[in-house]
This record gives sequence, C-alpha cells and structure tokens, in this order.
Amino acid sequence: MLLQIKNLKVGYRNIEVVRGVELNIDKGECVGLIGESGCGKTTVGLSVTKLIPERIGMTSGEILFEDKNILKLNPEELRNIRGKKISYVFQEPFSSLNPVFTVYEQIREMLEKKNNIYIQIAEILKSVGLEKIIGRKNVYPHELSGGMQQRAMIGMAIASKPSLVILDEPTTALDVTIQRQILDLITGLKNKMNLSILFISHDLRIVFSIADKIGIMYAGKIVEYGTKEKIISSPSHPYTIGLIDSIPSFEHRKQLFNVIGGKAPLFSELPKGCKFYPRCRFRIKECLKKEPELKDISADHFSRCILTSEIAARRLPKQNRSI
Amino acid sequence: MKLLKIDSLHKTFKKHKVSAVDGASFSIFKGEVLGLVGESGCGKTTLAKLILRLIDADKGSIFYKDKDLLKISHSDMRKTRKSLQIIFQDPYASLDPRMRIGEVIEEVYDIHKNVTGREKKNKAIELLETVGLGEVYLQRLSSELSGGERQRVGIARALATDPEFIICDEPVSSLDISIQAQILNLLIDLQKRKNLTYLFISHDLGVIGSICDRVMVMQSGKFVESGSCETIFRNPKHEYTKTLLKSALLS
Amino acid sequence: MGKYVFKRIIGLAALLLGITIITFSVIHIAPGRPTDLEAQFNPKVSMEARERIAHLYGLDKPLHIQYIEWLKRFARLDFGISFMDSRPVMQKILERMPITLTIELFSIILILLIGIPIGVGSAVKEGSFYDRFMTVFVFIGFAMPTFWLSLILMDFIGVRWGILPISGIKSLEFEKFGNFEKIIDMSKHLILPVFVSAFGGLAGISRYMRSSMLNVLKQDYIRTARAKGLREKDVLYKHALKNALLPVVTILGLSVPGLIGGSVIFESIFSIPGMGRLFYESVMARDYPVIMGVLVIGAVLTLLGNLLADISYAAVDPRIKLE
Amino acid sequence: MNKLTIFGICIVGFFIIIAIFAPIFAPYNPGQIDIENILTAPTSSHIFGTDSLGRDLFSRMVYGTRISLMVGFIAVGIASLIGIALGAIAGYYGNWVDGIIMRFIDIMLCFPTFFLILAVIALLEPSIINIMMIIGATSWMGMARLMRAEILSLKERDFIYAERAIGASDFRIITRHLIPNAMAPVLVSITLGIAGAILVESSLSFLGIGVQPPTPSWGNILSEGKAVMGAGWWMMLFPGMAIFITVLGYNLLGEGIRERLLKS
Repeated sequence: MLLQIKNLKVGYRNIEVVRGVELNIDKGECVGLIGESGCGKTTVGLSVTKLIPERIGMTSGEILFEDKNILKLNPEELRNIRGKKISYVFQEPFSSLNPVFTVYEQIREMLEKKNNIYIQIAEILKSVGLEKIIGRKNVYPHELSGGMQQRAMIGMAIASKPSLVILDEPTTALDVTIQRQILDLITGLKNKMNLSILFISHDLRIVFSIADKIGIMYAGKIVEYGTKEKIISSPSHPYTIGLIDSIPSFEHRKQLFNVIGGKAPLFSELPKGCKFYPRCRFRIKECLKKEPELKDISADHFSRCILTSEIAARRLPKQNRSI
Repeated sequence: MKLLKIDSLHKTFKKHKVSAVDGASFSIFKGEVLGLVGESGCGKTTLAKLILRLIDADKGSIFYKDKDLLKISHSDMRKTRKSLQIIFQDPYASLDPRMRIGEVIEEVYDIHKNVTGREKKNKAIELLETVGLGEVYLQRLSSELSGGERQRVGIARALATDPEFIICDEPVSSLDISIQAQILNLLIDLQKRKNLTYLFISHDLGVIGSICDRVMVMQSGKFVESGSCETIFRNPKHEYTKTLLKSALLS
Repeated sequence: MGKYVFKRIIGLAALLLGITIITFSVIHIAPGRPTDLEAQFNPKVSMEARERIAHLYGLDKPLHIQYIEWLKRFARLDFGISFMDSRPVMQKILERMPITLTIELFSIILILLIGIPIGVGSAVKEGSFYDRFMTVFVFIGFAMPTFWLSLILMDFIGVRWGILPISGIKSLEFEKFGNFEKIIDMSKHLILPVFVSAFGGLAGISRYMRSSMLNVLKQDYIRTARAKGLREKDVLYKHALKNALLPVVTILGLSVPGLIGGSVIFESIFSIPGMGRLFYESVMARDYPVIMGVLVIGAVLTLLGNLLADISYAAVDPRIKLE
Repeated sequence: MNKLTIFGICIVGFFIIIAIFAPIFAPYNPGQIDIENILTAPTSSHIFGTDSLGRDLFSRMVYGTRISLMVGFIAVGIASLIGIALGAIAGYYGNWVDGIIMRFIDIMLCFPTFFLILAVIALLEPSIINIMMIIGATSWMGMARLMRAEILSLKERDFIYAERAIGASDFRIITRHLIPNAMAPVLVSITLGIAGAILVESSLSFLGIGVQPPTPSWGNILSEGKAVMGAGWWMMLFPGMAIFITVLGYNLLGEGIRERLLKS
C-alpha cells in the first residue's frame, strides 16, 4: 500500500471538520474522493503532506506513506516528500501559479537534477501538451489560457516524477471541452508514469470517468467506499443514492427522483447519531442511537449505514438509469 | 404563440472589441423552456441582460407583445419589467448583503406600489412558502443563508411581480449537486404550475437536457445550432455541439 | 516601453496644465490683490505707483489673458520676481530645492530600509509578541505630530544633552572646515530632520508592507509553493516577497506630496533653508510669485514621483503590458 | 472586539465628553490672565501649570479640545460630502463624467496638500471657519476614489441588475443599494480623516497660521510652549500629549472598523 490514511482528524479552532477518515491508495491506483462543498474533502487532501499550518488546524491520526507516518515528520523530511514524492494540482490554475515568475522558473524549481535544465523542462512541457511554449523562457502564467495554466500546474506536479499526485478539483474552474482534455491528459500520464492519484471532486460524473475506487464524504467522514463499478451499480448509502439520482441528464427529463432534501449540517451543529439522519429518506429511530461504523457489504465495498441491505430494494425506480 | 421575438441583436463591449453577442435572432414560445448552452465567455449572460435591457444593445429588436423593448420609454420599460424577470447565477452576489429577506421581497411591491401595508408581508410570506422557505426567513439576512436558500429567495423575488417570462441565468451552476436537484425540481414545478416561460441558460448539458424543450447552442457570440432537445442530444449536426456533447461525460 | 513612457508623458502634460489652472485660480479668485501687499510693505506707494505695479504684473488685464501670459512665462520657467527681495523666483526655488530633496531622499531610503523589514517581519510572525510590539510602535508613529516630535528631540538631544545641532544645515565655522569635516558637520545637522521626516512614513510603509505581505501569504500560489516542497525561506522571501513589494512601489509615489508638504513644518522648526521654509516665509509675507512658483514646482515634483513609480511598477510587474 | 479598538473608543469618547462639557471641566476661565502666576509648574490649584500670561493651562486645554474636535468633525464632514457625492457619480455614470472627475482628482492629488492649505490661508484670514473649509476642500480625494472603486465593482454585481430587473430607479439604486454597501471603506477613511484633520489644524496653529490666540487650541498652546522651551516643559508636554492621544484614538478606532467591516 502506497498511502494509508488512518483515523485522520483535523480540527479548525476546536471544530472538527475531518472526523476520522480512513483511505488507502495503492500504487498506480486512482482513488476518487467525492463530497459537496464543506464536507472536508479538501482538508483531507491538504493533510496528506501536512499543508495545513499547525496554528490553524489540529491534525491527529496517522498518514502512512511508504511506511513512514507523515504527521510525525520534521519540516526538512516533509520538504523531501512534498513536490518530490507527493505533489498537488489545485482547483484554480490562475491563482495557484505565482503571477510574477515565469512558467519556466516555476517548473525549474521542481527539478532536482540541475544539469540540462532546459532539456528537462522541454520534456515536461511536451508531456503535458505545452509544446507551444517550449523554448519560450519569458512566458508568464497570465499569458496562458486557463487550460494551458492547468497543464503547466500538472507539469510542475509531475516534474520530479512523484509516486502520488493529489488533484483537488483540477477541472472545476475550466470549460467542459477543456475539462475533457485535462482529464484525458491526467489519465494518460497516470498510465505512462504509473502514478497513484487522489482525485478530489464534487462532480460525480468526472470522478466516475477517471477513478478506480471511490470514497463518498459527508460531514467529515467517508460514508461509502468501494470500487467504481460497485458504487455505480449498487450504491448502498442513502446519501450516495441521492447524489447519483440527482445528476441531471437528458435521459431522465423533468423528473429528478430521490432528491436529497434539506442542507448539509454545520460542523458546529452536527446532529446526534447518523449525521445524514435529518436528510435521509430511509431513516428509522435506530439511526439516532449512535453514528454507524463503516461496515463491509461485499469485497471492497463499505457503507456507513445500518440499513444498507434494505435500502437498495427501496430505491425509487428510474426509467433510464444511465450511470 | 410567440412570446418574445428577438431579431439580430448585437452587442460589442468597448473594452474587448470582439462582439459579445453577434446577431442573435430567435423566438420564445409561450409556456416553453428554451435552453441556451455555451461555454464561459460565449455571450450567453450578455444576451440575457440585453433581453431585459439591463445593458443596452447596439442594435436589433426585441418584440414582446408587439412592443419593441429597445424602443419603448424608460417608464414603459419599468412597467413591462413586471412581466419579464431574471434569476441569477451566483446567489452570493444577487442579494443585497445588507437587506433582510423580507425587505428584498417587499421592495418589489414598494417599487410598483401595487401592494401595501399588512398585505405586503402576507404576500412575502406566501412567496417564501412557494419556494420552500417559511415565515422565519423574513427577518434573516442573506449572509445567514446557504447558497440554496439564497437561490430560493432569488426565485421568490422574481416571482413577486407575477411574471410570465423568466430568464434563468445559470441558476444551479454554483450549487452543490443535492441542492442543484432541489432547485431544478422547484423550477420545473413552478413552470408547470404557473405556466411560465423560461429562457434557461447553462453551460451544463446535463442540466439543459433535463429541463429544456428546445436548445440553442452558442459559441463566441453566435448561435451554431438550435432545435428540439431530442434532435440536439440524439442527432447533433454542428461540430461544436458534438464536441460539447462528447466532453460532457454523458456517455 | 518607449511608447508607454511617451503616452504617460502626454498624460502628464494635461495634468500639468490642470495644475497651473488650479494654482492660478487659487491665487486670483481669492479676495485682495497682490499689489495691496506690496503697497503695505511700502506705505508711501501712491495710487499711481500701485497702478504702475499692477500694470507691470499685468493685473489690469482680464483674468484669462493674465493666465495665458503667466503660462507663457511659466513655459520658459520664468515665475517672475519675488516681492520680498526682487530676485527671480526660479532662482530662489532652485537654491532651496536641493536641500529639501536631499532630506526627502534620505528619509525615503530610511523609510524603505527600516519600514519594509519591519512590515515583512510582522506579517511572517503574525500574532507574535514581535508583531504586537511593532503594531503598537506603528500606531505611535502614525499619531505622533511631527512638530511635537521635533520639539521633544530638539529639547532633549539638542538643548539638554547637546548631542546634535538643532538649527540650520551647517555650523557657523563651516567654511573653516576641511572637506571631510564639512560632510560630517552637514550630516550631523541633517540627522534630526531626516529622522523626523521619515518617522510618520516609516509607520505607514511598515503597516502597508505588513498587510500586503499578509494578503500575499493567503494566496493560492503560496500554498502551491509549499506543496512544491520549497524551503520556507524561498516561499517567504522569493515567492511571497516579490508579490508583496509590488504595490509598495505605487505607495511610494503617492507619498511624495505628503513628504514635500511635511517639509514646511520641520524646516521651519529646525531653521533649514529648504523649499518648505521658503514657502512658509512667502506665505507669511504674501509673496505671491514665490507662492505660485513653489506650488507649481511642488506639484511637478509629485508628478515626476508618480511617473517614476508607475514606470518602475510596469517594469517589475510582468502582468502590466507596456503598450 | 480587539483590545486596541476598545482603547480607541475610550479615547475618542473621553475627548468628546470633555469637549461637550468644557465649561464644567474647566476650573478657570481660559482667557483669565494672572500676572502673579506666570509660568508656574503644575500645582494642586493649576494641575497643568500656567502659561506665560498666567492663564490656567488645564482650562485652556479643555477649551482647546472643543476647537480641535470641531475642526476635525466639520472638515471631514465637508470632505466626505464632496468625496462621496463625486465618487458615487463618477463610479455610477462612468464615461466622460468619470473622466472629468477622475482627472480633477489626479490634479488635486499632485499638490502637496499642506502647501495648498497654507497658500489659501495666506489669502483668506485664518479664521476657524476658513480652516475647516480649506481642510475639507483639500482632503476629499481619497474618499472619492474609494467610493468610486467600490461603486464600480458593486454596480456589476447581480443584485444591482436584479434591482433594475424589478424596475428600481437609478436614484433608488444609488442611494439605497450602492452607497450604503460602499460605505465600509469610506467610513474607515472618515475616521482616519478626522485624525488627519486634527493634525493639520494643530500644525497650522503651531505655525501661527491656524487658530489665532487668544482662542486656545492645542496647536497654538504648543507654539507658545516652543517659545518658552526649557522654562515651561508642561507647556510642551500636555498639548502634545493631547494631540497624540486623540489622533491615536481615531486611528485605533479606524483600524477597528476596518477589521470589523472589511473582513466580513
């Protein structure tokens, strides 16, 4: 196992927003982490290399990367992992690139071997589809389009041949056509370099198209986890079912079933028992007793719901379920 | 019946030089949901604002019930606005942060001076209930509301003038998926109940496909293809429409 | 670049015209005529003589003609003759300007050398004892009236302890000194004025630098820099500092009029024969040609300061295209 | 709330109370000359000492508070009226209206303000009313720029388009929605402006071209103090402290408002 996240908890000012997350990523595997805004998914991603400053966030649990607990490393050891073994691509390419340094300079910073730098950079640019700016050492980020900026970010992320790349909503800020190109680029790089990927997104369609395994987060915990096929064919947590059935599409026009009512709770006012209880269509009194544990449904498929077996049967029918 | 007939509408912003909307001509029929899909910067939001005369068009005409909206006087236009409303994309920018929800809705009646006193409050409560919020929201500030709740307030404000036509400008694209479904259901429901006509703008083909009767595809200020939802989704003609469909991960 | 500078200079010419109009209006729309005063200096001047003076200055002509004639002379840098000692105004100003500019230059250097590190340090250690201490210091700097500070320094350092001279820019026996001693002597005289002149600006720049740096540290690209595994030193002093310094350039340009305006106070307290004191003396004596001359020159110096700031900003910020 | 802000509010409140109730706080008539007691150091009967005409310094300081605060408030009042109006008009109407107003501001900003104030005072008589008007007329540019910038960004926000869509008039949009939402940074600027105006007034009075004796102001008391430097430290200490503390109070208050309003 390349990365094991065990019982990760992160709190901002006494309010826990990641409340015990477990997640494993194998070599060459793409794990998708789905959740709506404010569910803690970005915090999980940042915690992997301790990018949340200690004075802002309290982190506990274990993050084992190549059998070392990252949370226990000193700053120097952390630096040797960040960018070198684990790298990031963030949501907004424009604000994530430093506006006053050239693209060349920002890629150069990632290179460990300082010989033949321009050849190295040219290769990186080529591998992310930025042939256009090879040799143009004075190009600044603002001179590139959004899609090209994101390519540059990806170039930086793979420059030192990391084993894990964490992509936090990498296509959300982009237009659909560009989105598709970037996803194709990521898939290509993953296969070529045997990368492991943690893909964080709110968009189920995108995650379904790229991930091997998927975790669904709600209120700071993973509520369902499984292979893509299992999640798509037999979602077992009421939240997952609601999300999947909420995807609008031409195939089921003007009738969205199983829509989740209400809104996500604030972390400061979490309900007792199952955190999804107030919005759940399948709820029973039992659910209020205590927060359910993740339990096995089948091989590689877990759900944090006490009713899992009955739910699938009670899911409302949909004529043409496309996904 | 044609509700709105738009003919060769043009708009160029001085700053950008290229046309934001370049000769848009189309009609909207009473009671339909007309979709407008395109990527960011293609001019779809500009088109929405032009139709309601929120910004001035360079040339063209917009006929609503035999009146050219671009030629009528300001006071006439203000009266006409009651029938033509808009719901915006960003629920965080579309409500005055200093106003309470009650004030947001009651202001509509203040401006049109058609409802007064106690009645105003009752109407506001009724509207809030229509959009799935209750009386408790009257005293709330918009900053205390979640994105979905704000969007509901935006819908209530648009309904306050009892319009027959509403432009929905990306009303769900900044919402979480579960909230997005709630709002889409609400919009569909309202449209059926009140026999409203929508111009529904979105970059998301899934959303467009789920709600619209007809679709127009826009690219750099121009329409490249339009037709019934069925035709566009099953049998697209234009290259750009095909790319969009392929990229939209619907398959 | 050349084209940009050219465009700016055309813009400046328009501003300059505005400056002359305002200066001229301020002087001529107010009640009382300049000749009233000249006559006051010499009560024996008869009505006839007064009219002759009025004619000499063109004061019997309509205002717009007067303005145009003044403008024509201004274009030749001829501001007329001082009422007080009948010397050309331009000559008087040129005599005084170097002293004021020297003091301002030194205080700007002092402001930058001390203010920027203070601000950066406060931002980097936000909330620390150092930061809080500096915040208090900065507020004291803002609130300290220049003239009071000057008086206190004069009283203690000059009068009571006799460490530094408190009046003028050179000692009485200056001419007898050798070159090196001359420099030492003048420096000693300049220490207090430069310090006083810099004091308020110091607070301003360090506060500005602090908030600029804090703002930059919140940006996404700083998170990127950390995620890249750069040394904290490089994150702060390469990626953050360059961005944070940019707006300071503009602020520096904007602070020129304040500095020049402030010269009136400390130059009259420390009896320094600079532009500020010249202006004060001519105001007290209602020496109109000098007042107009200094006003225009002061504004022109500000214009030049702003131009310099804008050009350097455009030169260092890659996002500004020089067209 | 931040401790420094509370400190600022206390200072501001303290001096406002002193100014309002000056006759109650002042033990003597501020103009009462006492040749027997010139330049006495602070004692129990004259807690701040006396000046070179034997007048009670404490009483003069108390009345000086009135002058300083009045000049500060009214000057900034004038400046904010001009600034808010011009800024709002420039921002909302744009085009040539904006062009003219902005060029005018650029020109005004080129003058070292203190020079301009001195020049105008030289022409008019240095009365308190003139001083307030001149400070007001030369310090509105920053507020106008802030107001304009805020309005420029606000008017492209959807809630303003929504107002137009429901048929609101320009006047309603500007006065009810744009200006109130744009006020936060202007309010900070107003608070800091009061501190600035008090500083300018006292500088002018110190230079002898501001508030004219015998009317007491902190600046002209300090100027008299300079004349007796070494013989009457209290004449330099107390007025200087008063100016310093007042200005500090408004600055702290301004910073507090900035943190509260702009960070939310």
